[in-house]
Amino acid sequence: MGSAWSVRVAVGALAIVAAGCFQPVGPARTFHDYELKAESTAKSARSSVETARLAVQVATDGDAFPPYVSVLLAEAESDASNSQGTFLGIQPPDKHSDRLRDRLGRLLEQTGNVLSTLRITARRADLQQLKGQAARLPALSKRLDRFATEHE
Amino acid sequence: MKRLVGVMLGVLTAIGGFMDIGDIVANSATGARFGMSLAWAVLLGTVGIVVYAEMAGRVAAVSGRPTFDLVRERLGARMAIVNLAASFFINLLTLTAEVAGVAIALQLATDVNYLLWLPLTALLVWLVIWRVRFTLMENVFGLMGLAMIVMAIAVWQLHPDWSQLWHGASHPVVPSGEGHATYFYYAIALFGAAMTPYEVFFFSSGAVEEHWTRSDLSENRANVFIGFPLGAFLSLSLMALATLVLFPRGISVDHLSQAALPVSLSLGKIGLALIIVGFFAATFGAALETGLSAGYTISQYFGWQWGKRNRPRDASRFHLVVLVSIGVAMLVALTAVDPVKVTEYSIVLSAAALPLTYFPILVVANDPDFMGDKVNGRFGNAIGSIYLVILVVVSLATIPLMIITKAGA
Amino acid sequence: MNDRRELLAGLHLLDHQILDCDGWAAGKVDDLELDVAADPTTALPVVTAILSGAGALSRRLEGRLGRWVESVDERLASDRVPSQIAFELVSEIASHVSVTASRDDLETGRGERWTRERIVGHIPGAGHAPE
Amino acid sequence: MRLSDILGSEVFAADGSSLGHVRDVRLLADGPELGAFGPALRVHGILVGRGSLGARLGLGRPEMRGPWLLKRVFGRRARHLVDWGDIASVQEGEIRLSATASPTSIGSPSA
Repeated sequence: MGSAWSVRVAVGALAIVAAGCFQPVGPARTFHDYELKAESTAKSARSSVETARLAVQVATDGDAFPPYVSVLLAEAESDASNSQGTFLGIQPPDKHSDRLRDRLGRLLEQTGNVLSTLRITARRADLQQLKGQAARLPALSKRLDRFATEHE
Repeated sequence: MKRLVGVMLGVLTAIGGFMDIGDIVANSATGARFGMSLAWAVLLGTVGIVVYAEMAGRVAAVSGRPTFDLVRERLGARMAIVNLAASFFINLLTLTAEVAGVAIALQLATDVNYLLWLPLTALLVWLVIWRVRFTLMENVFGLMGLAMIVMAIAVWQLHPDWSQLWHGASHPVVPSGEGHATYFYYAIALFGAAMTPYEVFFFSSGAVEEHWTRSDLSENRANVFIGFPLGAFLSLSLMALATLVLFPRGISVDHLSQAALPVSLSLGKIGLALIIVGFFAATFGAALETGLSAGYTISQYFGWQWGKRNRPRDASRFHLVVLVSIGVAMLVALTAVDPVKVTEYSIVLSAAALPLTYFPILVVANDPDFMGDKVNGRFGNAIGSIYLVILVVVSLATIPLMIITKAGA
Repeated sequence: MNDRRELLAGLHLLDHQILDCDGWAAGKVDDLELDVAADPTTALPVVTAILSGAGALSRRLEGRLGRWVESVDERLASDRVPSQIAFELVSEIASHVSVTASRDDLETGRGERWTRERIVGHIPGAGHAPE
Repeated sequence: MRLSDILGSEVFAADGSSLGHVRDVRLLADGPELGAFGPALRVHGILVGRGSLGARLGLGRPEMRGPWLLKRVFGRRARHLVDWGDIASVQEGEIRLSATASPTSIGSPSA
């Protein structure tokens, strides 16, 4: 019941929690590990693509204010680039993994490019152009989704 | 109108408790990931907070004693200081997130980076606590927060398959591809959000600030029975929106902006404007709630004069604690920590400390020395006891689940 | 005056809120001073004062935290440590403990006074109740 | 002496066996007149027992009717009432009773 004891327990618990959840992505030791990480990266990239798609939809339908759309697209872009950075930072454990890395890497690259173009256009509030640039999103989303399903 | 104003303490408490920045994102994220299958966790938490907030409000009205006063008196100096340290730390984390949350709501309206809004929002929060009368504060932010009802209208406008939504909520299953541990981690996050301790600190202290007495017990009940279910209703609406719009598109929610997307899709600009106003009011309300609670908990532990019903110089240590807390929160927020992550952690950590707060309330609500004939009835005691057991189980399970799931990753 | 003739010190006094003659909060009952020699006829200890404030509280917290609080309090205090309220001033023991003096005249009021005079009193608007 | 010097101390009978810890201190208002307060509070005895939080929470008192669960778990009352006159020494967290001490048994927990 002593306070010193309880404080020690609390500090210990916090330390464990901190160690447990602030370590972003652990290393991948096997192909299977690596594949799991590739899958979740593809999923999160797809989430960004879909967010952008919906953002462009509400923008072009006149259902949203330009500042809001701009924030959505900027966040989608930075989320995608974060998950790309994290994934590429993982050491692929074998040759097999290298091929996976190349394939997903290319997809992530394209995603990043489209999302940053959209962000730039949104800041200029050019709806016509936004719609044109967003035309690439559905295909990209489908490919990311297929990649994730294949490696489930 | 008069009746509506009479329940604003409950409304503000609930909106700040259920709809703060972390909860908004968590509710939306849960809907996007688990559909309606975690609705039960919100309902479970709501019944719990209704039961305990009613007790805390009744004790405050009858004996004039707010919750942390009781915590100190019943748990003793030593156990209570452990609770104080935990509650204060969690409160400060939440305050940090809320100050950032208000700034993010402003960013959604202006596209000006939220970091630039931070000093202004912190100043505004402090000014409201320093200069604005309690009831006025309650009415302004409570009423503004009601703008979030637009979420329910948005659900309705989407013409959902109601039976499917209901089925998802009433037949909870863990969706394929999600582990049980993750599912229960999110359940605890939702339950913990409904029962965050600062709600009872704020609600019971607010009752004292508003000079409630024995004759206000019906007002207490109205506040509790309207306010908290309203908070739950908003939570579930947000969850349903995410289930309908974000779940099928595979969108995972990490930002406040994404939580507003379904409303914009469903109701257009007017809906979007209202939901941004609602987000602003809710995060601002939560900032007021946690900022004041920082002062309430410390002052009530040490027996200092507290509250904003008097001149600030007459409760100087209370106001100093509030001022310093807001300052620290702003500085931490300026380091660009992710406010959503901060509240998620704070909710889960507070789940671990829940029994220490609710246990003394249950004890004192039974003590005739304080309560006279207004002690708990059998029914209240039965539910209160069941919840105490649930709280203990939750508090024991929280930290292990957090570690196993890497905080729901 | 107290309502009962018999009291349990831990249950009815310790950690209870102290209110001054104007109803202001004036600290908690952090400990009680007992005088063993005050009543030589029966040798029963007499409760002579309420101890309140960080100095009194620290002894009850024990451990490192308690020692730290005690040393800080001793360094900050200009008068007697820990601060006391003589039991002659107690007017009522109910769910609060009421005293007949004003909080500004009590030793236990020094923290509040210091904060008011040095910091909070200087912030504009401190002298008006919120509107 | 302070109240906290007594509360929580372990209580030993004259033969060295432990009776438990001091759970609370019994005061009676029958001392010398003290200003507005009236007759001063005097320490008449200590409540000794092995129960933990119970005494402090006041759950063992008969006027507390519920909740049943908490009374079960924490409602254990102190076991013995020791008159102050039976105490031989108080020091360093230990209280020793005199050989003639006869602690009154308070009885079993009331649920």
